Amino acid sequence: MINKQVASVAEAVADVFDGATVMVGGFGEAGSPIELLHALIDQGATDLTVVNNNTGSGEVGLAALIKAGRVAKMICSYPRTTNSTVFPELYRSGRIELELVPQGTLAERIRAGGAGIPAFYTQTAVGTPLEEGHERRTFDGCDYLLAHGLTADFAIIKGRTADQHGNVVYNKTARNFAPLMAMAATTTIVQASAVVSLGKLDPEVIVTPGIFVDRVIAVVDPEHESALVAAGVSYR
Amino acid sequence: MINKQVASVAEAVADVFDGATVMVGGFGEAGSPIELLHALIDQGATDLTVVNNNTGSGEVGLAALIKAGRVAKMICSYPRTTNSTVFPELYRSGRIELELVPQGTLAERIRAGGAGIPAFYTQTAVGTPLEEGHERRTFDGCDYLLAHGLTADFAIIKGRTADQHGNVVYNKTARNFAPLMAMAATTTIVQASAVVSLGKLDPEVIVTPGIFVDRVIAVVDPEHESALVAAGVSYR
Amino acid sequence: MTDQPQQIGLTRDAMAQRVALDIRDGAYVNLGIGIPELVAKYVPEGREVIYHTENGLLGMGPSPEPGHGDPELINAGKRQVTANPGAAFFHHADSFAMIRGGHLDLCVLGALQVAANGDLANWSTGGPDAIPAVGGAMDLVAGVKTIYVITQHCTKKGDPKLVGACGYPLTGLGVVDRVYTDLAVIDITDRGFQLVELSPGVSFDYVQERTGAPLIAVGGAPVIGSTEP
Amino acid sequence: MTDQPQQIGLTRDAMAQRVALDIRDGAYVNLGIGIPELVAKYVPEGREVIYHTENGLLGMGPSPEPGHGDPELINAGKRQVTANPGAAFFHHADSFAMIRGGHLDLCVLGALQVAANGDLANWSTGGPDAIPAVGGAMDLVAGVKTIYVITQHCTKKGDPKLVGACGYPLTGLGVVDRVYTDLAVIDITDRGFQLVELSPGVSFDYVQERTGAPLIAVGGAPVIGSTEP
Repeated sequence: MINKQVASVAEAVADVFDGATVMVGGFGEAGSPIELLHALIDQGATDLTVVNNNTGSGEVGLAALIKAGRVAKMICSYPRTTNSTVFPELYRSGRIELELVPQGTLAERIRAGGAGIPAFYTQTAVGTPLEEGHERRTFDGCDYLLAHGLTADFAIIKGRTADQHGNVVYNKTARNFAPLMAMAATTTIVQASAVVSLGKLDPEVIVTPGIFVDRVIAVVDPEHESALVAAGVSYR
Repeated sequence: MINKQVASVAEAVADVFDGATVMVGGFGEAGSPIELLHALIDQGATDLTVVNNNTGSGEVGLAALIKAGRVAKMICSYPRTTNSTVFPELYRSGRIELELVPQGTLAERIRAGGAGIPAFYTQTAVGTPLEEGHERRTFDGCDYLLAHGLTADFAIIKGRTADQHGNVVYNKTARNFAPLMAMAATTTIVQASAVVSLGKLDPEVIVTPGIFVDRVIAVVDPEHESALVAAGVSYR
Repeated sequence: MTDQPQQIGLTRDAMAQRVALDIRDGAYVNLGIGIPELVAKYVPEGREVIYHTENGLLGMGPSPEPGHGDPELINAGKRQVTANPGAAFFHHADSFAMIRGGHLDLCVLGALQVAANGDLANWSTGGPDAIPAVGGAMDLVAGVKTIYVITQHCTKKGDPKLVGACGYPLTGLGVVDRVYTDLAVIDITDRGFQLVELSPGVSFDYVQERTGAPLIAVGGAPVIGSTEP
Repeated sequence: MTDQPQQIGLTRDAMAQRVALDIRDGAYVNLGIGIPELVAKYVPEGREVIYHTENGLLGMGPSPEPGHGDPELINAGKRQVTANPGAAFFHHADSFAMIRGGHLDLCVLGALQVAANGDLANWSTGGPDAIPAVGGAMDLVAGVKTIYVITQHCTKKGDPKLVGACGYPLTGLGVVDRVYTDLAVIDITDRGFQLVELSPGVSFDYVQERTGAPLIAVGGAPVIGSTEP
C-alpha cells in the first residue's frame, strides 16, 4: 500500500547525488524548507545546480548550502536580498555560476518542465539584455522569446499539511514555487508541519496532488529563516 | 466598491455580440452552465464560435444553443457523446464548422491564452492527422507540434460558490475547463449555486481568483443536463 | 480466472483480469473507456492503485450506490464515479500536465488497430460520414510512460487488429508497449510483435493466422493463468 | 497634500498621494518595492483597490500589527503583510499568468531611467561588480496593461532620470505610460515626454532643464493638487 512518509530528513535526502539539479521551494524565507536544506548539507552532495527565486539569507538554509560550497550554479531571478552576503561574495570571486531568469519566466519554465512542454514563447525580456541566447519570434505583430521547460532531479519543498499519498496544502505565500517544482522534479521531497491520515484533506482544496510527490517528512515546528538570522545562527 | 454580482442571467449575458467567441465550461454535463446557456439563447446572439470539450446532449444547454442555429463553429475535442444528436446532424449537412483539438492541447491552449503565452510546443498528435497545419520542431531528439494560445470574448462557467469579488470554488469534476476559460476570456461570467459575502471563502482554497471574473449570478438550484434529457425537455 | 470452455479465447473480464495482474502496487493509472474500465475490478489484493480520470480527479473510486451519485462527479466516459480517501480534484490543465508531463505510470486503452512498430489507431475509422472525435487519447499515448492496449484480437468481421501498418488514422506513433487480446499477450519490440502468453487452448499458429504481421515466439510462451506474474 | 515649503518639489509621500489619485475604483494593482509601496496609503475614500503581490496573493492588506505577522505571509519585498477579506493565495505560475496575461490594470514601479519612447531601466546599473537581479520587473512591464513610474526627477548627483535613451540595461521597451516625479507628472506619448502637471512652485523651464529630452507642453499644465482628477 502507498505510504510516502519517511522517518527522517536524513532519509528523505539520502539519494541526492553529486551534480544533481535541485529545485528548492520558497520565495525569501516563505516556504524555505530549512530542515531539508540542513539535512542536504549534512548529507554531503556537491556540485549541485540549485533552482530558487533567491539565494537565501544569513548563513542558514539555502545560504548555508551555498556557503558550504555545494552549489556550482544558481538559477534564480533575484540573487541579492537583505542579509544575503554568501552568494554575492562567491559570485564576485567567480566561484559560483548564475543563470538569471525573470521571475515569471522562471515560474513558467518550471511549470512547463512539469507539464511536458519543452518550450513556450513569452513577451518578457524582449529587447533587454536577458534576451541574449533566446530565439525571437513574432506572433500577431508582437515579439516574443522562446523559453525552455526546466526540470530537476530533486525538489525539496515545504508544505503545511500532507498525507501518506503525498497530497499537500501550503501556508499562505509559502506556496509560491513549490507546487510547480513538485511537478518538475523526478523526485519530490516534502517537509510538512503535519502529516495526516488519508481522507483528512478535502479533495477540493489539495494544491499538490500526491502524484507529484515521492516522499513526505513531518517537521512539526519548522524553523523560520528570519528568526535564525536574527539570532545570529550559522549552520555549520 | 467592487460588487460583480448581477441581478439576472439575462443581464449577465446581455452584451454577447454576434460573431463572438464564447468559451463554455463543462465536461459532459459536469460544470455545464445550463441557465446561462438558456439565457444566451433567449438573448439572440448568433454566428458564435463556441469552445467546449463536447457539443452538449439532448436539446438543452449547449445542444439547444447549437440547435437554435447560433453556433457557426465549435472548437472541441469530442463532439459526439451519448444523446448527442444535434451537432452530428448539422455537421454532416455542412451547417456547422468543427475545429477538432486533442483534449489536453485544448486545455493548455486555453491556459496559454489566459497566461499571455502566444504559443507552446506539445508532443500530442505528432504523426497523426491532427498534426496538419502545425509546425513540427525537434527538442532534445523528440518531435513536438506548435500550438497557439486560445482566447475568447466571453466565458460562461458554473461554480459552486462565489463572492462579490468574483472568487470562485467548484464542485468536484465540474471544475474541469472553467478555471482556464475564466483566465482566457475578456469577459468572464459565472453562475454559482451560492454567492457569499466577502471573506467567507478561505483564501487558501479559492480556485479562480476574482481578477479573472467579471460577473457573478446566483443560480441557487441549477438544472442538471442529464435530468432534463431524461425528462425529454427541449429548450425552445 | 473466469473459465469459458464453450469459446476460444478469453472473455472481456478475463482479459481485464490478466491486465490487472501487470499493474504494480502504487501505480498511477488511467483507464480508457470501455473494456479498460473493467480492469479496476481485478487488481489483486494487497495492491493499491490510484486511478486518474482526465476530467480532473486522481483517486477515482467505483460507481456510486444507486441514488448516491453526483452528476458532477463523473469519469472521462461521463459516468458517475466516486472519490476514494486521498483523492484530489483539479482543473483540466493540471490534469493534462500529469499526462503530458509523464507522471502517470500506465494507461490502458482500447484499439481499432495496433501496428507491429507500436503505432496505435483508436480514435477514428476515417469514414467520410464519421464525426471526428479524439478526446484525450492522443494526449494519453503521447504522455503516459507505459501504454497497454486491451482489445479483441480480431474485428467482428474477423480482420486482424494487430497489423503491419495501421490503415486507420493514427492516435500516436510507436506508443504501444503491450497488447492484451482474447487470444494472447503480445509485446511490441524492436523486432515487432513478440508473443508473451497464449490463452488456454490457443496455439501459436492460431494466433499467427489471425495477426496481420509476423509474430515472434521466444521459448515456449506460457498459457495465460498458468503462472503467477 | 503635505506642504513642504522648505524644498522644491514633492516629498515621496506627496508623490505617492498624487499617483493614488489616478487609480480607479475596482482596479487590480501591483505596487513595486520602495516608493510605490507608499501609494496604497493614499487611495481616496470610496475606492476599493485590490493589490496583487507576485509571490502569490491577491487582496494584499497593510502590514500586520506588531506580533501578529506570519513570516510566510509576505509581499514581493519580503516584508510581512496581511490578507484582506476576499483575498486569494495561488502559486507562482498562476500569479505570473495574471501578470503576463494582461489581467492586472496597473503596475507602479520605481526607475533608474525612463526614455522618451517609454523604455524603462530599473533593474541594473550594469556595473561590473553589480550582482544582477531582475525579479519580476521584466514580467510586470511586459504584461501589465498600464505602467506608471514613480521616481525622483533626478539622481542624487543631479543627473536626469528622464532621458532621450536609456544608458542602463533595459527592463522593457516602450512600456511606460506615465511618470510621476517630485517635479511633475509626465506622459509618454508618440511625440515623447508631455507635461501633464507641475509641482507647486515649479516652472516648465525648471523641469525641462532637469529632463534629458524635450518636454512637450500642451496648454497650461495645471499645478499638482490644484485640480481634483
